[in-house]
Amino acid sequence: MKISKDVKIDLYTRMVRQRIFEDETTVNFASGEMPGFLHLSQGEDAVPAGVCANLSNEDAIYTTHRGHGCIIAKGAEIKPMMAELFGRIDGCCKGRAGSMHFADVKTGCMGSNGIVGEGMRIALGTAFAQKYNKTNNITVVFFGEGATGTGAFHESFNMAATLKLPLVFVCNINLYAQMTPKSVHIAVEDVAVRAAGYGAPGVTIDGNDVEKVYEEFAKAAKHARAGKGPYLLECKTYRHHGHFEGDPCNYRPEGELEEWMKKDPIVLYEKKLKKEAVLTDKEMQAIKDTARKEVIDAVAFARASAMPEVEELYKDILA
Amino acid sequence: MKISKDVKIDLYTRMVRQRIFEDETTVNFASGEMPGFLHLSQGEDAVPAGVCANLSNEDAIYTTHRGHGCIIAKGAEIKPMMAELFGRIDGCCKGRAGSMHFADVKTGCMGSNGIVGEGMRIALGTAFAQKYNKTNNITVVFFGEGATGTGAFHESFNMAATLKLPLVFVCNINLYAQMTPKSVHIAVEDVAVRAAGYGAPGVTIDGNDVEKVYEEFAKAAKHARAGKGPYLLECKTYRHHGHFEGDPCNYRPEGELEEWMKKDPIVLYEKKLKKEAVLTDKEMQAIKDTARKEVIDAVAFARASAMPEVEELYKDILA
Amino acid sequence: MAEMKKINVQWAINHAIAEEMRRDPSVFIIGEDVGGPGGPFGVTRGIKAEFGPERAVDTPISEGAIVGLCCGAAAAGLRPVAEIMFMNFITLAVEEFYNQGSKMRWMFGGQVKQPFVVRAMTAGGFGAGPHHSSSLEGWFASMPGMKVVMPSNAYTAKGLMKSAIRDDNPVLYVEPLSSYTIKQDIPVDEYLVPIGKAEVVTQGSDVTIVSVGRMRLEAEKAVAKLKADGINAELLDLLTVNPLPMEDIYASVKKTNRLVIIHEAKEVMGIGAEIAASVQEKLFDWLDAPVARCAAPFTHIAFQPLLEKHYLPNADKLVAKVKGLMG
Amino acid sequence: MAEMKKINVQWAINHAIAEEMRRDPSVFIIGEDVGGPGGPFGVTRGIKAEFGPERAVDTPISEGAIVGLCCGAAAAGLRPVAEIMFMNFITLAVEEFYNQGSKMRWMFGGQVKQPFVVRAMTAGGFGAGPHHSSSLEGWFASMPGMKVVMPSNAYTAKGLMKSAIRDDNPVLYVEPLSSYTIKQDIPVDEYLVPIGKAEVVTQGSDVTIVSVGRMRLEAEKAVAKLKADGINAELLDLLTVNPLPMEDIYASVKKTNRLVIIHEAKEVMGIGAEIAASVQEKLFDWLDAPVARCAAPFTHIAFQPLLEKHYLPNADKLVAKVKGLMG
Ligand SMILES: Cc1ncc(C[n+]2csc(CCOP(=O)(O)OP(=O)(O)O)c2C)c(N)n1
Ligand SMILES: Cc1ncc(C[n+]2csc(CCOP(=O)(O)OP(=O)(O)O)c2C)c(N)n1
Ligand SMILES: [Mg+2]
Ligand SMILES: [Mg+2]
Repeated sequence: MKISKDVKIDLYTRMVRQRIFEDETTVNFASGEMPGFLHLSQGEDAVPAGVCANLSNEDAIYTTHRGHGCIIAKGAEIKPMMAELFGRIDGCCKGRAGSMHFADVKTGCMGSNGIVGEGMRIALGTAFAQKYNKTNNITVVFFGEGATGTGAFHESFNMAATLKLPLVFVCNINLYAQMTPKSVHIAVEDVAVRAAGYGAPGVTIDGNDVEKVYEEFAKAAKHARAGKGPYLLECKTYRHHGHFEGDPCNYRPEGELEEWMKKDPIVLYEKKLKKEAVLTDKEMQAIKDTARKEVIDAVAFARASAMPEVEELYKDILA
Repeated sequence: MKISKDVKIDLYTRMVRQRIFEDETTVNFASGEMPGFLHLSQGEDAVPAGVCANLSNEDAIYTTHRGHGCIIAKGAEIKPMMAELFGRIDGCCKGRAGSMHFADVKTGCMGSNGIVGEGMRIALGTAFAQKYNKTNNITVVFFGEGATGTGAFHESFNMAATLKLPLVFVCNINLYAQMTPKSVHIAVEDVAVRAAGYGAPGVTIDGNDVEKVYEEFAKAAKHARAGKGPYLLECKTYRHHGHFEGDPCNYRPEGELEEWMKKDPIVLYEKKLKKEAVLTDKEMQAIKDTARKEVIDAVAFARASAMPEVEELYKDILA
Repeated sequence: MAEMKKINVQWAINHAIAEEMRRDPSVFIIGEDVGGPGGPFGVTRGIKAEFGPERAVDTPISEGAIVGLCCGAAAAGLRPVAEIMFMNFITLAVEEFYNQGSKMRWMFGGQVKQPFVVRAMTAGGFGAGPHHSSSLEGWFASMPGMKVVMPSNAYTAKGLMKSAIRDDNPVLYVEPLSSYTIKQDIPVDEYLVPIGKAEVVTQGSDVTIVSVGRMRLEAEKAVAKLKADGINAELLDLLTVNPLPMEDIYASVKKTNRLVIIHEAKEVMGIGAEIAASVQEKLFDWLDAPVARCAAPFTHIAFQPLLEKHYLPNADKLVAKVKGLMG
Repeated sequence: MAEMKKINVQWAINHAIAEEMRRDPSVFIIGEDVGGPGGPFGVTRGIKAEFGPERAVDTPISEGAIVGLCCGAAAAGLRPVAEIMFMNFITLAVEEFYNQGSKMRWMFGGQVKQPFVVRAMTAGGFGAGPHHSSSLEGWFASMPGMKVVMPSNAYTAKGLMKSAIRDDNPVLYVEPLSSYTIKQDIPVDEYLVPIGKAEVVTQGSDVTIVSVGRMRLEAEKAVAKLKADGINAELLDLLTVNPLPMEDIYASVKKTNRLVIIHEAKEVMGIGAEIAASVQEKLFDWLDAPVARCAAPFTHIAFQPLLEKHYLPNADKLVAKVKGLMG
């Protein structure tokens, strides 16, 4: 598969926008201005970028408590996201629910989730509707390796297989679930082997290689769009920050983070793009500057947005 | 593996005792004397027999809504079982809970279950205790192919694998879950392939061949006793009766039952035992007569037992 | 006069679903055995034959995934009608009701609707034992963002099902298994029974009886017995337990000054607790006697017939409760 | 006088577990992250180091299997102490509490005991949003065959944990996350706080306040404010919500003739509903005012700080409720 220059730039841009958003969030949370509970995904940026570059607004995604990156990569507007994190009325969810409960339906972001694994069960329904309505669209559910221990993982994969739903399961292996290493959750090396138990393909890839993610996910999407049922794509990656902001990370072995910083997907891709003469340093910087400006504007937008009135608590409960 | 004559007779006797108990139950339920809801397992008799012949009272079993056979094969006394089915105070559970909630702790029968799949989650605990206490004992959980769709199946297998618990999963494929065929529940031919997803062995066998069950389960038990973790044994069999007593079975294709009646595990084994000169017709009849007498006595015992007083409703709620 | 037809509860539910499926192509049924055999008791029989397997979907045994699928499909604009079978199995889908379906609209700032129905049977009186006979509506009455309806006969079963399917929120529809075969004359023409309103079954001035689900049958018997003893009871069939039709109850209690609630669920933490607590708070000076509850004791339901009978509330127990208030 | 030591709620729980593990080799801890880091907030830190990995067991993310394992291990004679983390996740283990652990002993005719403890945090006030801040004890208060305790400070946290571990029934132990770091002087020597008894925190004659869990803190503030206004409130910290210590409440209400219940859970179908229903039934003629409830409204809890604050009950709201009754 030959990846075009446009796609390469697109992949890079998607990663950069995620990263800059998350880095800015880190700052605003640390300063105390942003309330709540935050789980960030710097370092895992290649997976949402590679996946979402294959999707349109009519395709749906579900993500996790660590979902900012996915939603940005999918194309949601950044201002309402930032306002949501600040708990403001112009947030994408009117400032009520925050980081773990993002949704932006018009771009197919059908929900983050605070309950590990549950996105998978709900994703069944979107995939079901896509098939029921005889569309060519697909649903993607992102989850971590910790989530593979849940009953939700199995029930969803099994049901997607028996009903032949256009649902792609994207598992981010970032080595930890909270503070606990992968071996506590999974007794095999690669979780992708489980797909065979449902008669579905399962593939394990380097989740820090954005082009690899792009190419491999394209195969998964093709499979799902062709009506062949679910597909499991396992992406090996790493989160640079703690489980949540404020996590001292003292469960990490010495040097582990440093090793992975060398494999930072953005750094790796910058080298490649330069080597391939797709982008110059300057051009890359321009992309970053644009993204940074967008994020800074979003923060300004969020700060300018009003706090919700207490009546908001009682709206939208029943339709 | 050479199976001794004693074991052969034992396997035969275990099957016969189950069958005669179930057949008698059919009659008493049809007459209206026995209350409640009944799920019988005639035709599946080889699986409990082959499995339980490898177990002692210190090994534990969990079974399902269709669990009489397992409990008899494990060695529980028949009188209190029959009294339980009649809802009498001398029932193994004091006549409160009936067929779907049998337990006989002294023989290691840790519970039937009315909730499909839940026996698996609870079985983890017994297996955990066996390991915690550094015993050499194991736990076996029986379930149907319908139960493989539950989150319980996956959570339990995964946890048994990560904690390396001495737990053997015995799946009875009887082609239906209630009225729905296997293909609705499982998208692959053999569920045993799922074991690989947990790094465990999975084996599919003819569940109507009692010696095969005996031999294959012996391997599973050895694996579990050796501290190697869970094992999945899939046994292909068939239930002669409906899902519950009273089920008209109109979901069965023409001729299916007849085909399987020819493969009745008891009939098959009788032929084999005769051919091998292990037992004569007369000796087999004597075993049946003994079993029948035992069951008839159990019915008399049940009938003679008192109904529980209403105070029973309020006993044993808290310890 | 409207044309009437005798029909039992099961068929009333069946017809309601089929009518709505004819009306609206976004309605489909899903669950264990709902397609082929039409569920273990045949409630959805014929649906697959008429509407095809795409709209009558058999699933693996995965209650959580069934309700999860409903949430996602509803957010995408479909109108699933799922079956969970015996209500005890809903323990496995509490998550999808509580954290997901009932919260989704609010959490997402109103971006989605959640129009789905989940059917579940209560089975007290059926001898099915502790894993198949529970009445768990109380948990779901504690959840804002969803509705819970409990039909009591063929008329309400049909009308509430049609309303539930047209509702844009998650609706738990609680079916009384032990009443499935009870027949009643109901209109042939289309009608709806509104969600959120109690039905005044009989007018009375001495005491208000609020019945929940199939306990209406017992309450009707009790009303007749009380009448014979000169006590005029007003009977309200609650029909909806979330949101609770408190205004209807208040209006009646203001008339009668006495209230007894009867339900098959346990007394402790049952719907009756919430009603009693609200009524005594709102109408303290109107009450001539404490609000009483006629409900199951704080223990488990047995398969054993005598124990099960003792466990369940009935007309006689209700009569005794009412008489206790008349003092 | 007994020797005292200042300790916070987290460490009180930690010490209680460690003491019981030293006392009884059948006690072990199990759950997500409980071993290595001692849980996400470090409540069980040090346990693995002292007792080894066999007795401090990290599991996959499988709440149902964790509680299921507890049922089986308890039936086999062990005494598991499991952690479910945020109470919202207990939706995934309702089955194991409701159909299994709480029924097993009764269903099996008394053949087994179910001595296990499950810890879960309520997190109102922590800004964690709708998937992490729920108070769901009401569901578990509806289940015979188990117990539910809700400590309110370091003293009760330690004493109730020790009692819970020694109890032969399933005990749901509800921890107040927002109070984890609040310190208190507690005895150095071993003590137990009994399950099933409310604590009389302050004596009073004008009104009884029953507080649940961490709302004791708000109630204590309210009592002080009321005192300043000449109202003598008697404060009962409920401590156990299943079985409800109703006798303790009745005794107090007979003295004060007025009752307000404060809890973090929603008012609708909360513990307060059951208490109010029972008290008005039992003590109808003793009450000078309706039983009032100070609890959360019928909506979802927000992560947004202003909305969350508005949602949660507090001392001021409680004072207003009490004054409403004094009329
Ligand atoms: C059902 C449930 N159990 C536990 C938690 C607490 N929890 C939040 S994130 C997390 C770990 C998830 O690990 P993983 O799936 O690998 O995702 P990651 O955080 O690594 O992105 C846990 C246990 C939860 N939110 N939901
Ligand atoms: C959680 C749950 N869902 C549904 C049911 C209803 N039910 C009882 S038995 C059964 C089918 C079980 O099929 P299988 O596991 O193959 O066992 P079999 O009956 O064939 O022995 C179902 C769906 C139940 N008891 N529990
Ligand atoms: Mg992870
Ligand atoms: Mg089967």
